[in-house]
Amino acid sequence: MANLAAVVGIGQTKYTTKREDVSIAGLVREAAQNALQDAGLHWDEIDAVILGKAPDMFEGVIMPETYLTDALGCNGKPMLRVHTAGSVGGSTAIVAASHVQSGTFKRVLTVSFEKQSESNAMWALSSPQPFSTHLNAGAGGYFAPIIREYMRRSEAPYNVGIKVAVKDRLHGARNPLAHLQRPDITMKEVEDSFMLWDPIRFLESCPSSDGACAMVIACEELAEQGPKPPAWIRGVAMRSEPTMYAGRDEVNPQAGRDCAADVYRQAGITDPRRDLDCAEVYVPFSWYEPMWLENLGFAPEGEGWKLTLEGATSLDEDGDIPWNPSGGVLSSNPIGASGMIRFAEAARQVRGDAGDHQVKGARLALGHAYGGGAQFFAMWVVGANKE
Amino acid sequence: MPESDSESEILNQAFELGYTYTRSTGPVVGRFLTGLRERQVVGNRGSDGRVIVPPMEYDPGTAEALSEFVDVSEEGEVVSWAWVKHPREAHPSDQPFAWAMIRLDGADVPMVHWVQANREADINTGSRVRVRWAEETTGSINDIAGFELV
Amino acid sequence: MSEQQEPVTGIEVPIYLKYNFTAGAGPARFLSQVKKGVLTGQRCPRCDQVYIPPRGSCAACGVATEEEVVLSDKATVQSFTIVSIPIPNNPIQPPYIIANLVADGANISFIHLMSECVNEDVRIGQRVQAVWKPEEEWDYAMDNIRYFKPIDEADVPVGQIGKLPVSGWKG
Amino acid sequence: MRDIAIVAFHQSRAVADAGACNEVEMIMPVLNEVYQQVGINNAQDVDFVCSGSCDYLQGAAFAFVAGVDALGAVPPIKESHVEMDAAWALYESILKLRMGHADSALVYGFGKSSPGELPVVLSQQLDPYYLAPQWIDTVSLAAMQARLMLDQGMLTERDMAEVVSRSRRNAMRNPAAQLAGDVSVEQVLAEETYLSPLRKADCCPVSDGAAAMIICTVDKAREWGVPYALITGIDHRIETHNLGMRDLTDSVSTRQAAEGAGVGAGAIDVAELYAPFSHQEIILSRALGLEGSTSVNPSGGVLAGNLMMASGLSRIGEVFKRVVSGEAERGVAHATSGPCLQHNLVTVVEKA
Repeated sequence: MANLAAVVGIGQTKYTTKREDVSIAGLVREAAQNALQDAGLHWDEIDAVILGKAPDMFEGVIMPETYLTDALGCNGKPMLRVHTAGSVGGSTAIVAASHVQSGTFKRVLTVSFEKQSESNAMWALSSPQPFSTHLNAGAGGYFAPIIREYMRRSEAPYNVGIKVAVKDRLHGARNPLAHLQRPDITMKEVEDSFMLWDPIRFLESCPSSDGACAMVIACEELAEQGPKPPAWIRGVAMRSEPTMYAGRDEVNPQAGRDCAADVYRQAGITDPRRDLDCAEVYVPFSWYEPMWLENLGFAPEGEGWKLTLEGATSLDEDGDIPWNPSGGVLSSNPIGASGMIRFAEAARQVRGDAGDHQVKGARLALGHAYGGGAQFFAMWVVGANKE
Repeated sequence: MPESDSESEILNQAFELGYTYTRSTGPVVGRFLTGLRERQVVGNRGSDGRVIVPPMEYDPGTAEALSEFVDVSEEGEVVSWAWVKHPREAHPSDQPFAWAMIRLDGADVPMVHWVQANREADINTGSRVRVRWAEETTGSINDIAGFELV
Repeated sequence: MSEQQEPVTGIEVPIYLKYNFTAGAGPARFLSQVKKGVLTGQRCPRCDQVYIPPRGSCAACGVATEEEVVLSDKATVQSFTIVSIPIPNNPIQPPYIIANLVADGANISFIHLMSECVNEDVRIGQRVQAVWKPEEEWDYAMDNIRYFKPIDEADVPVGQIGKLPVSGWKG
Repeated sequence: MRDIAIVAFHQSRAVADAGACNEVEMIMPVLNEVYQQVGINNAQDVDFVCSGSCDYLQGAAFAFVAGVDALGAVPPIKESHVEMDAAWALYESILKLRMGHADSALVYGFGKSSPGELPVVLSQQLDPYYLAPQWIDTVSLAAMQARLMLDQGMLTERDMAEVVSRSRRNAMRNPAAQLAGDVSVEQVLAEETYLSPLRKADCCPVSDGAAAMIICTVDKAREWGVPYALITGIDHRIETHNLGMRDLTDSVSTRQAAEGAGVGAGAIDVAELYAPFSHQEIILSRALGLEGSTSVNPSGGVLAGNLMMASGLSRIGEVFKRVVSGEAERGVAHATSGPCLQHNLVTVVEKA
């Protein structure tokens, strides 16, 4: 029943530790302007704006969509602000798509961003609350025990995470927008890097970046008139489960499995490794690649690490299912935008517009985002073909 | 220390959510704040020709980036105002004062700032006011330490 | 003012807001017991699982947890990390162990410090017990437990973690 | 496009301080109420859930995450969140229904504003370079807006007092109201000014609470066998953040949203307007083109109790209640966000 919709314009900023040359509005604007230009459109050809970012405390601006109205040419238009923690970039793209898929709008702009250098992102996540133990040592401290449990269950060799860290940075070196540019990175360098939250090393962790990502999503008729090939949205899915409940499988969350099953069903995918050509998956700590390979059904449970070690997910090793050809979250992480970057990069691949990190002949790609304690998931599948 | 009204009922504890943000301004906001540091108020021209103070980065009507800067006067007229009888701790004055929309001479769009006045009866719509500069200007909106009645 | 000064490109903006935090009715009952040195969980009336610290609901069922269950201060390591960076505003010096621990009688883990152990010997399934602060320092906080330390009991098989009765592990 | 039905609504009583309750404890009873209205168990029995909340009300990042703990989201559910009033969560949910990805949705909003100093907290919603560092509170901004109208002869203090008096009296029939009473215009006018030209009575109180709604397709409403009203139009628009560039005596974005929602297509029996200040009710009534025959804010509106992040949804719920009860055939609900009515959402609710 959903109307067809497609990504017709993509814009990003260069990702970097601190964008000292722009205001918050200037950062968001840059991505939006780039997306419009990519789509060959002008501000007055946009019907609505859908904005996403993670907690307002990163910038200390409450509900910044009100302040950003003018930067996004939204005066007199609908503006919606999504916040679903780290998955927000993906959720925002899905909410934007629903504006068109519902038949309500013909063409919308969606933007997500983080200018987390304005604060210290680690601080904002660690702000102590009364009556609780003040032991929050950042996201790494939360995810490290989960990774440890994965390593125990799967009996994966210790160097799988190191391999992912190297692979994604080599991918990132092909992407001029990536924050980390490390074409010379080695396994030894990653292995020797500081152990922050055992078993997570410094170089197995994502950086903290400023940046914004934007897309223009259009209805079927207008998508076909665009200057570049559209990326057709073939499936969208979101799932949430509570952060903590008795019996929750944090290593292989049910919400992720259900979300993947839903989006695959919509896109007609029965074997993701075979049917998809590449995937942009939210991997902020290296070990999350093998974990998500299993959670997303690319490998049987306990065997995701084998794909990683075989090079199946590597562009440089001619893998059959490249993961994060853009360099992924391990190469750039403006938190609120990171999910949308995954969705946008998946779209770039099927538009054949991904430059040096293009997966040859990519026709069908997965964009994936997760947030919170891995209890919020958003995914879409985009294709070069409508069906 | 926590306060407990009665055992296992309401447990309250005060806390402060605080951080000093480091904002980069970009060229337009930066130009305005640089002007304030030099004790000069700067606006810019919108797509419709109106002079906007403080300058906006993007025009609300056309969404175009705005760049034509215009110096305006540090004196102007109160367009609207609100009398704060009981200033809040966060407010810039601990004495009663007025928030005001002030159209500076040479500008078309009023800006929001505060006006020092002894009594509510001293201020009116149409009152003339002038910038009172902070003793030390650093490049911040608070370089304007309020306006004073002329 | 000097004409030579660089243009303004950045500003510092202090944003400090004061709040009065309320613990919540369910958490307050738990905290009142912790103040007396007792760990209490709360049982879900629908799925029977015991939560600690209780946060007001059984998150799985979406219903209030009301029945109080006194738990042991012995626990099992569900997982852990060795942290090598400091916690903001916290005096604990790295490296230290933050563990996900399940108290005997509870069905969900909480995080706490482990100490009096060789970091490299800490393992999933290990048995630990609370080391409390002196009673006069007890407050409405899990920080009344200074840390957990290993005890001489057999490891719990992974499949049993989170399923032990309050009487503990009979290994 | 599929017709959308509202089948259930409830809001907690607006109170100055929710006391011991934390967010999840505040939300659960409200959700249980709407579940009971349609005879379902929990969020598993709807296809989609969307909420609205704001981290800064309670002063902790990811406030909405606690909301999920109230849902019974095991197995996992389709769920989303807007950092906005829950009226916009309703908007997102409607899109999901229209595109056929859901036949029913639970929408809820919650706010515990009492822990902080709300008007000061909300000053940090303003331009972060020019306004937020001045800590201009929201009441002061509204007071300047009211003065513009008084100066231009667009209203009088008596007009504002009439809004207050009617709100207090209407609220006497609203069990969820925080402020209610037989208050005359003269009594309001006798009150000294608080933030001149506003009196305290011109300003909504700060309240804690939550609200929830269930919407669905008409087929689903029939399957549930419950009375329902139809959402026949919904639109929202935002306008410039620069207060000096806006005509604060009008609400242009409300006019645009009203046109988009088709408000003018028929008579309006009832209107519930999210007007946190008395003069804003007058601005909104004019922008919506309401006439004397319309009953405005029969619940007392938000002057009787303002559940931040839920009041917009509550306005829609209040209209729903009156349409379903037969008191009204066609009503308009309005929600707002941002300083001085910057962002406005208009919904038309009609008898099925």
